Order: sequence, then C-alpha cells, then structure tokens
Amino acid sequence: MIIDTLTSPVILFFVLGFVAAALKSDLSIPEAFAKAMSIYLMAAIGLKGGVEVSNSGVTAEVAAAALAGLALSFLLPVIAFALLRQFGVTFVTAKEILTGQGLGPAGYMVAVLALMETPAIISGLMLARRGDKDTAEKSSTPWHEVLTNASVMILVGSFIIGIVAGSDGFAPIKPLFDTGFRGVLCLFLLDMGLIAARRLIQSRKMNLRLVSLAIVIPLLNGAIGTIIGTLVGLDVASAATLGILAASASYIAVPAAMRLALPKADPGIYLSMSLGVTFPFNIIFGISIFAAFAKAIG
Amino acid sequence: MIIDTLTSPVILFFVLGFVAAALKSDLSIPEAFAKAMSIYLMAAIGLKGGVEVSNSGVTAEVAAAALAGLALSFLLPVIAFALLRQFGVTFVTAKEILTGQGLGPAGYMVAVLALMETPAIISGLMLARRGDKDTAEKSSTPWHEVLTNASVMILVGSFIIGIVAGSDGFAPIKPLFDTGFRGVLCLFLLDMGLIAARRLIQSRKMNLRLVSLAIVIPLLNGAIGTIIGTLVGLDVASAATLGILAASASYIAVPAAMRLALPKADPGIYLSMSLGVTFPFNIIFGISIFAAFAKAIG
Amino acid sequence: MIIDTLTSPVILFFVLGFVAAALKSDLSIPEAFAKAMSIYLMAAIGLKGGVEVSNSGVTAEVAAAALAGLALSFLLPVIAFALLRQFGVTFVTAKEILTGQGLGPAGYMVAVLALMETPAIISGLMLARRGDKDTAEKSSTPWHEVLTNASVMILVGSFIIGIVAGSDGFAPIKPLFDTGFRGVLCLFLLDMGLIAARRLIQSRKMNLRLVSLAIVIPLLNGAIGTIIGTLVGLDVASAATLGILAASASYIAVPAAMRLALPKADPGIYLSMSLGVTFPFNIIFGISIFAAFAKAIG
Amino acid sequence: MIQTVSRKRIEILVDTPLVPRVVAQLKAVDISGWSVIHVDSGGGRAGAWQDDDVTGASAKTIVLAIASEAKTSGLIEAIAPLLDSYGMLLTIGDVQVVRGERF
Amino acid sequence: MIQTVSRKRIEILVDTPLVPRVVAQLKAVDISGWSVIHVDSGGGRAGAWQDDDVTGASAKTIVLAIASEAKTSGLIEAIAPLLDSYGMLLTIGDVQVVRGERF
Amino acid sequence: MIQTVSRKRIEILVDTPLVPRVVAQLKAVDISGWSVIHVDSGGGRAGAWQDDDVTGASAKTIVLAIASEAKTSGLIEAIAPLLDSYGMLLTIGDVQVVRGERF
Ligand SMILES: Nc1ncnc2c1ncn2[C@@H]1O[C@H](COP(=O)(O)O)[C@@H](O)[C@H]1O
Ligand SMILES: Nc1ncnc2c1ncn2[C@@H]1O[C@H](COP(=O)(O)O)[C@@H](O)[C@H]1O
Ligand SMILES: Nc1ncnc2c1ncn2[C@@H]1O[C@H](COP(=O)(O)O)[C@@H](O)[C@H]1O
Ligand code: NA
Ligand code: NA
Ligand code: NA
Repeated sequence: MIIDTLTSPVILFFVLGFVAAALKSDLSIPEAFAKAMSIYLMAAIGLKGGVEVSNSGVTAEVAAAALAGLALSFLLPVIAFALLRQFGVTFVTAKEILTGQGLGPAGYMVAVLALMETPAIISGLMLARRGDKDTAEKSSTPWHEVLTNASVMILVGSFIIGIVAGSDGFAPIKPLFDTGFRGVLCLFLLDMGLIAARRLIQSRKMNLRLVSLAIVIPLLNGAIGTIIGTLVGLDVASAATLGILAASASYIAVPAAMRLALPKADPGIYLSMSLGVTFPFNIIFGISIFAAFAKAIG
Repeated sequence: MIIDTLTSPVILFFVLGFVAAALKSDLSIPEAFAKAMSIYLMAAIGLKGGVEVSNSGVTAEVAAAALAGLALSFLLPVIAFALLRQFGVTFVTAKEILTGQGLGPAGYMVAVLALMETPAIISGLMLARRGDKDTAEKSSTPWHEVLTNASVMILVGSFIIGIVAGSDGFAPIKPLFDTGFRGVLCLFLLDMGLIAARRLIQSRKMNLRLVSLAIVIPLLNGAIGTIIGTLVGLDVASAATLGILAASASYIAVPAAMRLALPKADPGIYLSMSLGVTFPFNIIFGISIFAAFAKAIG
Repeated sequence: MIIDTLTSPVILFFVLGFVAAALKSDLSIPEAFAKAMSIYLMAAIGLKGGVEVSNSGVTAEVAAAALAGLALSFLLPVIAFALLRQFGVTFVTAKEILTGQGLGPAGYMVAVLALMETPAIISGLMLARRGDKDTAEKSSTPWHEVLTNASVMILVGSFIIGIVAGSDGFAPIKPLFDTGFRGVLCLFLLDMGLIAARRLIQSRKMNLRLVSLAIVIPLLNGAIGTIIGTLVGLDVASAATLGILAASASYIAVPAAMRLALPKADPGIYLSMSLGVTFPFNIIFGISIFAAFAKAIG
Repeated sequence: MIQTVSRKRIEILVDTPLVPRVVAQLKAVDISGWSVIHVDSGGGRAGAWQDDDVTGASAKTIVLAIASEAKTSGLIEAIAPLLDSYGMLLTIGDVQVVRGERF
Repeated sequence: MIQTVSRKRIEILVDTPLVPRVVAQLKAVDISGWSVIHVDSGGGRAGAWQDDDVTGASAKTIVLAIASEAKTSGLIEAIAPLLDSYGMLLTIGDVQVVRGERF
Repeated sequence: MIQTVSRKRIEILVDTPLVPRVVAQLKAVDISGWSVIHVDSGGGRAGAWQDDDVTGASAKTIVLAIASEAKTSGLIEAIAPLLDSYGMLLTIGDVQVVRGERF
C-alpha cells in the first residue's frame, strides 16, 4: 500500500518538490499562487463536505464522528502536550490516496475536519500559554483570532455553502471545485515538497530528538484517533481518516494564529518540525499506516 | 426570486467574504490572484459573447441592443450626474443568476457590455472635469487611457477573438473559459465580499446621504435601462440585463482611469460607495428587482 | 496554413497582448500568475510526454528522436555561435497548432524537448565564456545551476512522474493538466504578447542587423533540425517539431541561468531579441514554415 | 525655495502576523501614518528564510513611518522592550520632508 | 580606499496609477534612474487601506531615486505643488554612493 | 532613555538571479543579516523595465543590510569592482538602531 501511495502523482509531485529543493534548485511556486491554491483546496473540501452532508442528512454516524473529532481535538494537545495539533492539507491528501485505494472516507469527515481545527488551535494556545506566565500579552484573548482565522472561515463557510446549495446548486461549480481538484493538489504538494526540504536545510536548531518527536507524537495521536473512530462505529476509511486528522498539523491555520497569540515564540523550529518532518512523514507513511491499522482493528 | 439569488453559491461566496471581513478575519485573496481572476472573467465573457455573435450574426435585435446600450451609456452619467457609471462584474453575476432562473440573456449582451464600458468612462470623465476647471491636467486628454484601459482591451479583444474563432475555434479552450467559469466567479465574489466589507469598515467619510445615493441612483438608472431595453424590443432577460448594466459600476475599469485622469480626486470615497454599497446592493437585490421589473413591463 | 495559425485563439491572444502593449495599454498579467502558468504548462507537457512514453515504450523511433535532439542541442549553438539556443513555450504552441492541423507530433517529442533544454544551456554558456576570459567568475561552474534550473527540474520531473503514473495514474489529474491546457496557453500567450511588444518598445539598442539575426538564425537552425529529423526517420509532424525546437529559445530557462553564470552580460538585449523578435516570428510564421518544409522533404 | 523640515524615517522589520501590534504601538504614540512593504527573503542569526511558507507565520514585512523626533523617541521607549522577544529590527534615519506639519 | 560621494535618496509614496506622472517629473529635472517598490498596505489621515482593491485605483507604490543635491532641489520645486493634491508623500535622505558620476 | 547606536544602512539594487552572489559577499565581510525586497519596475541608462519578464532574468531586488561602519567599509572594498559589471547600485545611509551589538 505504501507502493500505491508512492506511485500516486500527488505524492510524486511532493517528492519532486522535495528533491528539487534538496538539490538547491531555484524552482519555486509564487507565494500568491500557493496561497490561492490553499484557498481553493479549502473551499473545495468545504463545499464537497457540505454537499455530502446535505445529501446524507445529520445521521447518528455523522454525529458520532463529529463528537469523536471534537473530543480528540480538545484532548490530544493535552496528551501530547509538547506538540501542537495539526490538520488540513494532510486530510485532503489522505482522502485522495484512500479513495484511490477504494477506501473513500464518508463525505461528512470534512465537517469533522472543520470541527477539529478550531478547538485544536485553542487547546494548543492554552497549553503554550501555561509556560508563558509573565507576558503583557497574556490577557489578550486569542479566541477572536482563532475563530476568524482564514482557514477556519473558508472551511466552515464553504461547508455551510455546500449544505445550503446542495447537489443541484453545486453542479454548475463542480467542474472547478471537483474535477480540477486533484490536479491543483499536485501543484500544491509540489510547493509543500519545496517548502519541506528548504525548511529542513535552513533549520539550524533541529536535532534527532526533535525529529523523533515530530514522528512519534503524530503516530501516537493517529493511533488514538483511529481507535476512537473505530470505537464510535465509523467505517474503516473514516476511522483511518480520523486517525490521520489526529496525526496531522493544520499546516495552514495554526502557525499564523500562534505567531499572533504568542509573539515571543519563534515559529522557525515549530514550522521546521511541522512542515519539514511531520508533513512528509504523514503524507508518505502515515496515511498507509493508519489505513492498515484501521483495517486491522476495524 | 431573491431567495433563489441568496442560495446561489456565487452569492453565498460573496456573503461569506462580506461576513469574514466584517468579523475582521484575516482571510484575504492574494492581489495577484484576484487580478488574474478578473482578467480570466473578462476574457471568458468576451470570448463567449464573440462566439455567440459569430453564431447569430448581427441581427436587428443585436443592433437595437447595441444602440440602446450606447445611448444609455452616454446619457446616464448626465442624468445621474453625481455618480459615475458602473458595469462589469455585476453583469457577469447577473448573467449567472438569471440563467439559473431560466432567464438567460441573449449572448450578444456581452457585446453591449463592451460597447457601454467606453462611453461611460468618457462621459464620467467629462462630467467630473466640469467641476475641475483650474487644473494643469485639464488639457491632457483621457481618451487614450480610456480606450486602452486594461478591461476595455481584454473585453473588446477577446470579443473579437470569439467572433474570429467561432464555435469551432472556441471548442478546445471551452473547458477553461466556459466550464470553469462559475467556479472562478465564486472565488472572485468571495474577494469582492471581503473588499466590500473592508471598504465600508475603513471608510470614514461615508454618511447616510452618500449611502442612499449609492442605492437610489443605480435603481433609477436600472429602471431607465430596463424600460429602454423593453422599448427597443429586447426579450425580458436581455432588457433586465440592460437594466442591470445601467445600474452597475465598472468596478474594474473606471476607478483606475479616473485616478489617472483626475489625480486630485480621492478615489477612497468613490470606491467605498461603488464597491461597498452599490455592488452588494446590485448583486443581492438589483438583479432580482430588474428581472421582476422587466417581466412586469415586458 | 499561416491563415489557420492566425485564426487560432492561442495566436490571437498573443496578437491581442502585442497590440495592447503597442497601444501602451495598462493591461498586464500579474507576475505571480504568469510564473504559475509557466509552471503549470511545463508540468502539463512533462506529464503528457511521460504518459505517452509509458504507453509507447522506448522504441527505435523514440531513441532516434532523442539522439537527434541531443546532437542538435549540442551542435547548433556552435553553428549559430551568435545567438543562444531557445526552446520551451514555442514547442507547446507548435504542438497545439500542428495538432489543430491534424499534424500532431509524437508524444515522446516532449522528452526530446527536455533532453535538448539542458545541453543547449550548457553549449550556450561555454560559447559565451570564450569571449569572457578575464573574469573572476570564470572558474565557478554553471553545471549545477543548469541542471537544477527550475524549468529543467519541472519538465524532467513531471516527465518521470508521467512515466511512473502511466495513463491510469494520470486519469484523475487529466482534467486539470490536459483539458484545461489550451485555455491556459491562451492566457500565457496573452502575457507573452504584452512582454514581446514592451521589450521592443523599451529596447534602445535594437537595430536592423540584430533583428534580422534574430530571424535568420532561427530559420537556419530550424531548417537543420527539420532535415536531421527527417533523416533519422521521424514522421512529418515530429520532424517539423524538431525543427521548431531547434529554431526556438528557451524563453524560460536560458536567460535566468545566463544571468547567474555571466553576471557581466546585460540580459536586456538578449531578452529583447529572444522575446521581442524570435518568439513572435516563430509563433506566427516559424511553425507553419517548418511544417511546410517537413512535408516537402518528408 | 520650498521649505523642508527634518523628520525621522522609522523602519521596523517584523513578522507579518505582528503588523497590527506594531501599528497599535505607532498609534499609541500618536504616529498616525505608516506604510507596509513586503520582504521576500532574508537571513540572520536564525538562518535564512523565504516567504514561501504557506502558513504566512514566518513572512516578514517592513513597517515604514515618518514621524517627528519627539514621537520617534516615544516610540523607541514603547517598542524597545518588544524588539528582542518579537524578533523585530528597528532603524531610525534622518530625512527632509516638504510640509512636515502632518507628521 | 574606494571613494564615495554624497547623493540624495528620494522616496516618493504615490498611488500606483500616478507613477508615470512622477517619472515624468523626475525626467523633467534630468533624474534618469528610478526604482518602483510595491506598498502592501498602510494608513494615514484618510484611514487604513490594503492593496486588495481589484481596480488598482488605490494601490500605492514607492518611487525611489538617487540623485545629486542640485537635481533634488529642482525636483522639490517641481513636485511640491502636487504633493497635496496628488496625495503624495516625499522624503529626502542622505546617502553615500560609489562612483556617483552617473546620478 | 533607551540608548541607540549608529549603524550603516546598506541598500544594494541588483538583478534577482544575482542575489546569492551579493549575500555571499555580505557573509564574506561578516555581515550576517540581510533582507530582500522586490522591485516592481524602474528605469535607468539602459531604459525602462518591469518585472513582467517570465524568465526572471531581468527582475530586480533590493538587498538591505544594517551593519557597522567597519564592516560596511569592508563590503564597499569587496563589492565596488563588481558594481558596474554586475549592473548593481549601492547606497549607504546612516541610521540609529536600538541594541546594535548584533550588527
Ligand atoms: N507618516 C507616515 N509614514 C509613512 N507612510 C505614511 C505616513 N502618512 C501617510 N502615509 C502613507 O500615505 C498614505 C496616505 O496618507 P494620508 O493621505 O495621510 O491618508 C497612507 O495610507 C500611508 O500608506
Ligand atoms: N538614480 C537611480 N535611482 C534609483 N534607481 C536607479 C537609479 N538608476 C538606476 N536605477 C535602477 O537600476 C536599474 C538599472 O539602471 P541602469 O544600469 O542605469 O539602467 C534601473 O532600471 C533602476 O531600477
Ligand atoms: N543586519 C541586518 N540587516 C537587514 N536585515 C536583517 C539584519 N539582521 C536580520 N535581518 C532580518 O531579520 C530577520 C531575523 O533576523 P534574526 O533574528 O537575526 O534571524 C532576518 O531573517 C532578516 O530578514
Ligand atoms: Na512558494
Ligand atoms: Na485581495
Ligand atoms: Na506580467
């Protein structure tokens, strides 16, 4: 199954970006285009999730997944305490890979993603604050920043649009948001590959302990997520997806919110671990691992 | 019918952008991407209009619409005198909404849009100049800037390309310019929603009189446009479209030309009214109002 | 056939850009978007070439084309000595135009393009260095820069991805990379038209001798390429394509590599000739000329 | 001849997400105008970086403000404690401006 | 030791559509070189703004020019009357340049 | 009162592909920090240009570095020979910085 993953164009483009940056190529994706792609991807997953929920309605399974996601999202930061939670792009890639293996997670899992994003940021911030007692900024609440964070807005917003529009309303915009989706994901992962390798090369403070943390903690969290997903009765693919969500970083949403809420924290090392280690690991191995694990315990 | 409008994803994305900016979210569409989308949208409507005229030929109806558009475009600035004429994006959105309601305007209406853009800018400039007698810039003619304005160029240029290429030439590029169109429009209106709300929040000089002007004048102009469209024998949808064109601002073309031609005029208040009030009003209410009015008198 | 070329939307958008810039319109394509389009186009041609080679396998014909391309790529700079070799965008446009005339070159020609890009840069650099004996930079090798050049990376990388993924892996990303291709090419050529005309207007050092060089040398090289292609047994369209490749500039890859390797050389005059003269000539006349020539000798 | 007056040109290099904080500090000392310029890449003690980070968390910008000497002193007092912890860089130069009343 | 000479560093903040006008003024006083830098956002008496305006009418840029003192004086005379009406901001600083003959 | 020290503000306008060369020169004279700002367009003896060139070969940027006077002198010596052949523009101004030990 890792072989399957490794021959998917989506992953191969990530590898291409990684190799190009490792070879110190001058290849780079313009910042504005990378941001546009991330907005497009978020809007597309939000819309598709919303349309699927508008089709299925809010069933017991949807509610169970949502509750499991919320619980995980609040608890995992406390369990892992050292690393902030992470979601987002990995989810999208996971969905593509799993679907390519005939293991498409239920459409409502995107709603779970949106649900998990927010409390994860909040828990992360609360934990980070505990070690930061004497700052003047302590009093300023980050809630507003978290809830109006660009990724949360676009994900939740387009999820609601998807519910309101339904399949019929979605039809005319489907060519852009559905058909074009995987191609854009390729180019986005090309950029993520470039960023991951450059982060690793430029990072000076990275050491073996941090690298293993950046792998072990997601593995742990992913296992917990997969188990809980299975316990609340999700199908194999959805449980694996919950595992992947629990193992991933919101590479998009969390760091900017953290930078604002905790100006004293250097984003460099966190970003290096998150984008340089955890993300490649999750993309290349994590997705296969949790899928296998979910199948085994499912 | 306003309900129909309000559940269209295109409008919902506008609302999402508006809400996000009103909540002071950091969501923003990169400037380069927004400009790219506006170029794409202009090229797409130009091409599609050209292809339709190449199919239908220049019939009496086309000629009537073109003449009505030109006349309106020259006269309305004089009638409304206080506000510059406005078209462009609203037209595109109107076309989507009306088509979604089985009321697709004739394809040649895009030619009318292109025809109206230029004299509207010119009339606006001439009126604005009357109150600006003592400037050194007075002598420098704005004609060149107006006729080579980016929006006019791309709209007229791709309209001509559409006529030359015809349906056959258009076929290979149809997937990008036709199928992807509505999706891009969603993302563009997301940006317009963000801009509209930010303009309103940041504007200091806005007052109730200006806001009502920014609504009443477009309503008046739209009514005149719809009546003239009906009088020259356009079908209901095309007459409504002419009304919408008459009610709208060239949110893209006019302000930059004005800034160049009248350096002393602060674009802030004009942009706040145009992007913050008239555009949202036209998108959410105007389209439905003129469609209903055209049906009533049609 | 030149008429056919001139009514293709791809070429018409180039003409539109050229005319707009010649009229000093303020129309411009945001830099980030233009770069994104060039990355997309390179990825798309690499992928499609790779998929075609994965379908056909490496036949004798593919090997012959590859060898002819490599030989040409090393030798032509020496023959033409005054002008650097040029490929890339012209190839893509040529492929569209020829295919539109029922003359689609074999898919593996894209591999030839990628193969030719690298030695062409290297030969060009070696020649340029001969006239630059006394610089401190002489010793620093440009090989690394050339081989990791962004265009080479993306072209070779996505070519390999195309081979690995094959038709099945390519299917899900085909809507973006295949169906949308020609539309994006239109917008990209719109930008190239703007750039070409602006280069010509702004260039102060251009004279008739340079302009004729910028036309005669590509014509010569293209003839040699077409002859060699025919001699090694390529079909008419592929031989014409080899001619076009031999006649073209890597408008994307070469100049940036040159700027780095030869800081003393002013890129201005080279870019003016390449983007302002050779590219428009090749696009509008060269493609038809080499197609006719290949048919005549084929 | 047109009269010019001396003013300070303040340049603050700061992570983009923190710009609102810097602007708040400017307003607190009554500096009412500022302009923000994007920084593409750079390097320092913490290594090199580019603006390619999709999260935007490590993007940097320069906040440029023209102000009177008095207001500038106020700003230095207010902002100096944050310089290190926020990873900011503050430089102050002298410039001449025409009609400087507004600064 | 390499010799440096004193020149003026002129910074003109202006609405992007007006850049050609500013460049024309520079050329009129024989300043033959300039560079244009994009400004992302800012704020002043007329409120805050970003470059998000698709019309481009309110986008701002900085025109940067290095010039001799004499040419700079000429520019100030020429451009001062426009500063207010065009909403421009002009600052002049001192810099050292190597091989300053060209400015 | 917060203490400030004098430093040099070095601005090097250079073709974007050559930035790594400039950074290497900065490092060679032990200037360890720099920031890179994109230049949109400009004009000089060789005519006007915009950043619209898809090849990136003629795009320009400003490398900005704050450094001590001693290091700046070293840089001028090292970089002056390249200025003309590389088509670079180097200006040096005076600025005050807070906690200047790091430069
Ligand atoms: N003191 C200042 N320092 C830097 N930029 C300023 C200053 N004042 C105004 N600006 C810039 O000039 C623009 C127009 O200023 P104003 O005319 O005061 O609204 C602002 O939006 C800022 O971008
Ligand atoms: N006096 C100047 N002030 C600011 N920028 C300049 C100046 N002279 C030249 N430049 C910039 O340097 C580039 C190359 O200048 P040149 O070598 O004179 O063509 C120009 O295109 C401008 O971007
Ligand atoms: N001496 C300097 N001159 C200009 N920019 C600097 C300097 N030192 C640091 N910077 C900028 O500030 C950022 C953070 O610096 P540091 O905290 O030293 O890593 C760098 O990445 C540069 O963009
Ligand atoms: Na990037
Ligand atoms: Na925007
Ligand atoms: Na461009």
